[in-house]
Amino acid sequence: MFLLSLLPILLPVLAGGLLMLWKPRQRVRQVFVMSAVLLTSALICAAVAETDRLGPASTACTVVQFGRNMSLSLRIDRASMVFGMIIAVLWPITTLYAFEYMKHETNKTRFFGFFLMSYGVVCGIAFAEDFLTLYIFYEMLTLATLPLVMHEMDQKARYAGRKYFIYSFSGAAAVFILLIFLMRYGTTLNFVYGGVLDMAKAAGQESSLLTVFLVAFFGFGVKAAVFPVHSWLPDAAVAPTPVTALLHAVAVVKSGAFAIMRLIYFGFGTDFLFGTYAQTVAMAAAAVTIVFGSARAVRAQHFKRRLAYSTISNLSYIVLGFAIMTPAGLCAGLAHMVYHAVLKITLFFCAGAVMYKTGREYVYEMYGLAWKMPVVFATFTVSALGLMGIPPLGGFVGKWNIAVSAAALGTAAGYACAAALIVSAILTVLYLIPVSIGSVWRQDTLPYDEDHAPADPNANMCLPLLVLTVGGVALSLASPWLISVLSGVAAGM
Amino acid sequence: MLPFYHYIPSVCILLCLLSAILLAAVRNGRAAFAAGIGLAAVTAVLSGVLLFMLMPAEESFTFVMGHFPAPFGNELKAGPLQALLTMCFSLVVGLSLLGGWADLKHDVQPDKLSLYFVMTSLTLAALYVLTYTNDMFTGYVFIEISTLSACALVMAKDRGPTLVATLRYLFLSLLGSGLFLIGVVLLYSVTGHLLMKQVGQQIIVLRSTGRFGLQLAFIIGLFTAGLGVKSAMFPFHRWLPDAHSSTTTASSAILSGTVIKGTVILLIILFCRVFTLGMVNALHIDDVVFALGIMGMIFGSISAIRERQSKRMLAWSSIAQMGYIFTGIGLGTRAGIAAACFHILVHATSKSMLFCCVGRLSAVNGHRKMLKEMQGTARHDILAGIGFTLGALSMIGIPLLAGFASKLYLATSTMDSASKTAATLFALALSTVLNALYYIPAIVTVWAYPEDALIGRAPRDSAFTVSAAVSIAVVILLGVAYAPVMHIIEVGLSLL
Amino acid sequence: MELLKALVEHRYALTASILFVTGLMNLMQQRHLVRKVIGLNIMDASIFLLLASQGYVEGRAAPVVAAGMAEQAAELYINPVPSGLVLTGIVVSVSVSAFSLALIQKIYREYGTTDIKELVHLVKRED
Amino acid sequence: MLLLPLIFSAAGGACAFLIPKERPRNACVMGALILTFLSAAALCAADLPPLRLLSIGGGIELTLFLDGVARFFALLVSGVWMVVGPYAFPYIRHEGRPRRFFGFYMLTLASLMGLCLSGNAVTFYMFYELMTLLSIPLVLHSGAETAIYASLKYLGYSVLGASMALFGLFILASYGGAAGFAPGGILDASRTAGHEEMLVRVWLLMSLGFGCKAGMVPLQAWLPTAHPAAPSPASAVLSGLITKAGVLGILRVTYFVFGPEMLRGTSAQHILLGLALLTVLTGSMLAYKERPFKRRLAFSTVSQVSYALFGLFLLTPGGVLGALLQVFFHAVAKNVLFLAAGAMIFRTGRVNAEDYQGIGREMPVTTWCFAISALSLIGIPPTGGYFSKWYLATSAMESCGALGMLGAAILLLSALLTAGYLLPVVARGFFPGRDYVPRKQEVGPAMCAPMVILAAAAALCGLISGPLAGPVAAIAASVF
Repeated sequence: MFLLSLLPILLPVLAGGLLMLWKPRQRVRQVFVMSAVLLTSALICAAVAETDRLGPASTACTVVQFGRNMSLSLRIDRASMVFGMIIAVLWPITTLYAFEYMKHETNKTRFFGFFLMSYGVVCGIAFAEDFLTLYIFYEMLTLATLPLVMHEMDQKARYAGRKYFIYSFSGAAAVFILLIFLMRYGTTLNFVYGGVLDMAKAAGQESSLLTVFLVAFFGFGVKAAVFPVHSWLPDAAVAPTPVTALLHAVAVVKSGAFAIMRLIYFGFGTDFLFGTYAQTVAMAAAAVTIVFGSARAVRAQHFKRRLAYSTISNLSYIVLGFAIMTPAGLCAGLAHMVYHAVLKITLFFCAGAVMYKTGREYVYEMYGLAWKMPVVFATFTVSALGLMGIPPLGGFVGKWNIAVSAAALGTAAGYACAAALIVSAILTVLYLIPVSIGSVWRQDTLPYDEDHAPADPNANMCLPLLVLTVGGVALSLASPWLISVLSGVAAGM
Repeated sequence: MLPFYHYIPSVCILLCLLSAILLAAVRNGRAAFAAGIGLAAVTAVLSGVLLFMLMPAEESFTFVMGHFPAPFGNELKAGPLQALLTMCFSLVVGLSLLGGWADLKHDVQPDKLSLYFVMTSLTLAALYVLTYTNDMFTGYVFIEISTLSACALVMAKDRGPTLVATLRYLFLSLLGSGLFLIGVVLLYSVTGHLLMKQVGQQIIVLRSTGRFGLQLAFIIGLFTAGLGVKSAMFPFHRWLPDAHSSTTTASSAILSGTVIKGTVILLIILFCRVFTLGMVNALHIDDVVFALGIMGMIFGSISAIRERQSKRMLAWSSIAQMGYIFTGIGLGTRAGIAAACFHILVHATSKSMLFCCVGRLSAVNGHRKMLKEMQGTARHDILAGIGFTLGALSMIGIPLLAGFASKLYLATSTMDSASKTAATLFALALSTVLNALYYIPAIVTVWAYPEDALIGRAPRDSAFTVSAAVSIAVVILLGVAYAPVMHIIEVGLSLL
Repeated sequence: MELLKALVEHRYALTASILFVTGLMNLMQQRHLVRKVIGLNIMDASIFLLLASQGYVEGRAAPVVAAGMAEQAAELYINPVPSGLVLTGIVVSVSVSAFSLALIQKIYREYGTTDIKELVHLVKRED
Repeated sequence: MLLLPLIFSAAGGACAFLIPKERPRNACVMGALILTFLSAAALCAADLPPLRLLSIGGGIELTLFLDGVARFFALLVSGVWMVVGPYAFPYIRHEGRPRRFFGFYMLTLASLMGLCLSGNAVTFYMFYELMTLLSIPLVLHSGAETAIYASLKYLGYSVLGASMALFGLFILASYGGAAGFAPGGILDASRTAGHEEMLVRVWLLMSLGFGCKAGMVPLQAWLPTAHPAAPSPASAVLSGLITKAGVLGILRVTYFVFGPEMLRGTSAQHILLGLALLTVLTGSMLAYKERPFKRRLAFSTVSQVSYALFGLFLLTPGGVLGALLQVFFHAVAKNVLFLAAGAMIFRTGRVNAEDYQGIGREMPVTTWCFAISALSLIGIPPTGGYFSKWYLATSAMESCGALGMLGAAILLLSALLTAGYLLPVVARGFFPGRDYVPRKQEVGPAMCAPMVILAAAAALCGLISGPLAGPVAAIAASVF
């Protein structure tokens, strides 16, 4: 059943293209998009189930064979399953939300076309079997999401888009170098848990290989918004909220983190990297990003920018988990990947709902809204508690495991990273709770006209919010199961 | 009795020259157009047949023109590489003519139209000879012929700036061919031969005696500089943007796609067949070429970023892409030269497609050239838009497109020459980003919704449609199935 | 004395190089287009001189094979190839000069000047 | 069964939120408070196995369990909470927004009960954070800018403290520190070997973190801002009980995670003792200088709670006993003080400690309660406070020499200061001077009763301290 891994990629891409050429009316478009998304999600689930039942070989698929050991090929392993399931669940919900949110926007066909396409591409990143395939989809992701970032086409959007693709292409260029070196010093380009380096060839080249690792780390780090190369993300917050929520809090950025995971555990291998200066640099970069992102979030007054900075910080939680380079770290990183996905998308949806109903974008404009938009702010507060890491909510599970496995290293770097997590946790409270407090205990003094009267949005928006919040809580309560699954992944099964 | 395919190179050349002469008599532009396309098609097919015949046995042969045997006579040498390149050239010329036909009718006076195809035939002939010839003086003669025909192609659009651009192009090319000629003469004076094979043997003898080292370095320098001028190597590139951008679409496509490549191929053949690579390395010519190539790569892109006029932007990009090719040659290894040859194919197809699509897009909006005036034009001719997008992405080096493959080979080939690895990889990375910096906004512009209604909706252009479709197919094909092509190139290089 | 002898020995090469440089300087420096063309021709001429001097050998006959002298060895004749090359080269340079002159004429009609700097200036204004 | 106190109080909170009409709401809340107290009392009788709530991944489990310390704190907290309840009804009616207040009042109680019963460090951290977040609305209640500022300051400091503790947990987790509390420490000796210094530093860090809630220097600055900002019933429980959560945290960490053997005699212990003493002294002095009445009481809390901390850091049974008693008596007394102060402000609207001439004539009951508990807080025999301070001083002197002596001296000095900042109010209250016309304006019985009860407790427990000291001593012994 190799089609099962190919179809979820092909279907949305083709559907998106068709949509843009076809330009149907509102109703038809919505039905078309929704059915396409649902079908894709169903396919992903089917593929995951099939693989789970019969093993990765059952759904592996070589699409194009370029040359010897260079191919565009797909193969679903445990890690792919995790990432695949995340997007398979979140995409339909976001689609529903987007229908409502985009109601007053222009160029909906283009938007939903690329929205569908990026679904397929992200799925491709999840299912990629080797670094070439990963690289291909990585480039395509940039291209597919660029129109979404530039959607408004005004000055700010153009600037954001320009910044976005410059950063992304620089990252891809760095990854290209990795590709060359792996072709030279690796046994294969495929993902092999434990690394593919051919030590016979690599002997004597360690230092340059470590350099290449760092180059590639920051190359992928662009999408994961690691510190020196992060600044595209806050600007990309000008995109319509569904994009910011799904792509810039989940799909795109998580692809970056996912790629870093592939790079560390399936590319160079922890045996080669563990304890080298490269690992220290990677961990340090992550730690710096964690603190920096949270600090900027505290300072940011624009609601979505604040959340974007928070995303930067939280992504580096994940990266840090991976950079610890122990199975525990990998498991922890994946766990935070799952939880942050659900929590952050909810937070963004809340911000979007406020913008959509009242057109307010700044934190100090949220005062007193909780009484007029109870659902939005209730869900916001719950998810905020989760992100802050109040046990037993999801954020704590991820943070706890990451920090414990970092501290378990017993090195100064490990303790420093744990400390960074702590500082960030404090800052997290400081940039999330005041929003809730202000929305409840302060007075809303801003004037508003009829069509911007603050009130809970209709079901199309509230439903995703509630579903996500409940799901997030449920997922937190199911954390033992999740952790056991993920530790299975981390064990390399 | 020779097998029939030994005649193919000479037949192709003669066909081109013959058709050039005959077309001069034709008055009807449309008929001439048909003839030009036909010529391109026939030569392409013939080269294809030649390739098909040579490849299985991996053979190459020399063909004696006239009845003077070596060392006096005039020879052609044909191998798989030459066959592949000539096929590509014919293809590109044909596609460019198809794609630019509408603009030709718009830019050239109807009565001069047939003469245009005389020039294309001559250009094709020159390209064939430059690829096949085994005799350096013949090479010189046809460099001059290609210069003249190319100038004529530039002049086809009869406007003042075009004329001045032509003049500058002419003078610089003549300087280049002059340098080349001196090189030939000096080489003759030290070796006493003009046929590459014999010259090569003599040079080996000379090097064994150890004499003439300085002269040889000087000679190679002359060759490199002369051919470099012709093919817009970095410091000698100033003539290209005006010449390639100010003229009509088909000319731009042909010039950027093929003409500047012919001389590069001659340079490669000289390096491999006459002066061996070992000698080039020993004299550090390759390092110079390498450095110039990298600089061209970077500066070409930077200038392109600053450029606001669509076709001139593409012209600057050509300089950058020639930088890739010279970098490949400059690596001084067979792998590097193979990568360079592959990039010749890639750039020929992609860039000609780009020029045709831009021509079409600007035609959609009343032949306006400025990028900002082309906003939204792609929505009026989807195919042109797609072609432009794919071509641009291929130039950036996005996977599944031709450009990526050559970038890949260039990068991998540097891994052998340790001293140049870091520089090349860094330059490639930087240049990728720089390319993206001007191509991506261009793509966005042509697809964006236009602010005001476009003027002069151009009528449907079936010729363009055909050429665009074929070009797209070729670009994608090169990007996906590059392995066999690369195999041909490697075999051809070994047989050069 | 030695120097003088060397000079006499390589007189052709010397002249050729002097001529070449002259032509090159003309091509580069002159602002007037026609003078550039003349410089070009001087350049070509120098090259041809060099080429011809390569082929000529003291005290040999021109390579004209008269009746009855066919079986005599090639050592009697000077090398014919350079002469052939020179002839070809002259043809080429003539045609090139013709072309460029025609072009210059056309440009003069267009702009009324043959000064390259002015032309570039004018063109810039036109774009 | 272990869950009952949480369930009752949480249910009470829900009712408070849901029921709009005042009378039934108050009835529900009062009922819930009583039930909570009764269940807590029942726990003292019962002996139950630990209860797994749920398990977070990575082998972390949220569990509740029962031991002497848990019983002691549960009973104390629920009892005082219940008594303060009736006082709050009229007071909050006057303040407004009763539903929100009582809702969070009850939820805070629930989190505190969970805190008392939590069976391992992670569970403790969870309820600790919940308590912070749920008690913030009490500080916020008035909604004034000052209140919002105060609550944010409170939030920041508490989270900082909790995070310091959490950081310690991160490190301890790899030494088995996340397992269930057990007397004498739970750290895996095989793994801790060689890392003692580092672990002791971790203990110092965690103690400072929890000390933040208990208002210990250097993280005390939030307390005088936050407590006065809240309505008086809230400041009473905040100051009397929630500060004790910090004490409980330090108790759990020191005796149930690390174990005193590991820590005794280390530099960290001396640092902490020093900090506790410093807090005791500075607290009293600042309280002495402070004029606004509730701020003065808040500073006094800073000083008094550190008595308990001092006791804990002594790492001797006597010290723990003294600490527990101090916890108990201070809780009782400080509640009375705040309630009385609240009553006075409520009636007279005067806020400064000097303005209460003749208050003793106007509000005799209130003032008498205030006086009694003030004596207890100072530690005049035979009131309860005397005993706790006595135990503290003696065990300080017999345990660790010079520092102990110094400690005893400072305790004495601070007691004098306490007298200095509390008694003048009483004195001025009863002897306003000649030209003064008293007019009776005592608060109603609902507000009087709690004060009376608590003051009585403060006094009587002192008189019959034997039966009280016995079980507490047993608990203190069970810790080692």
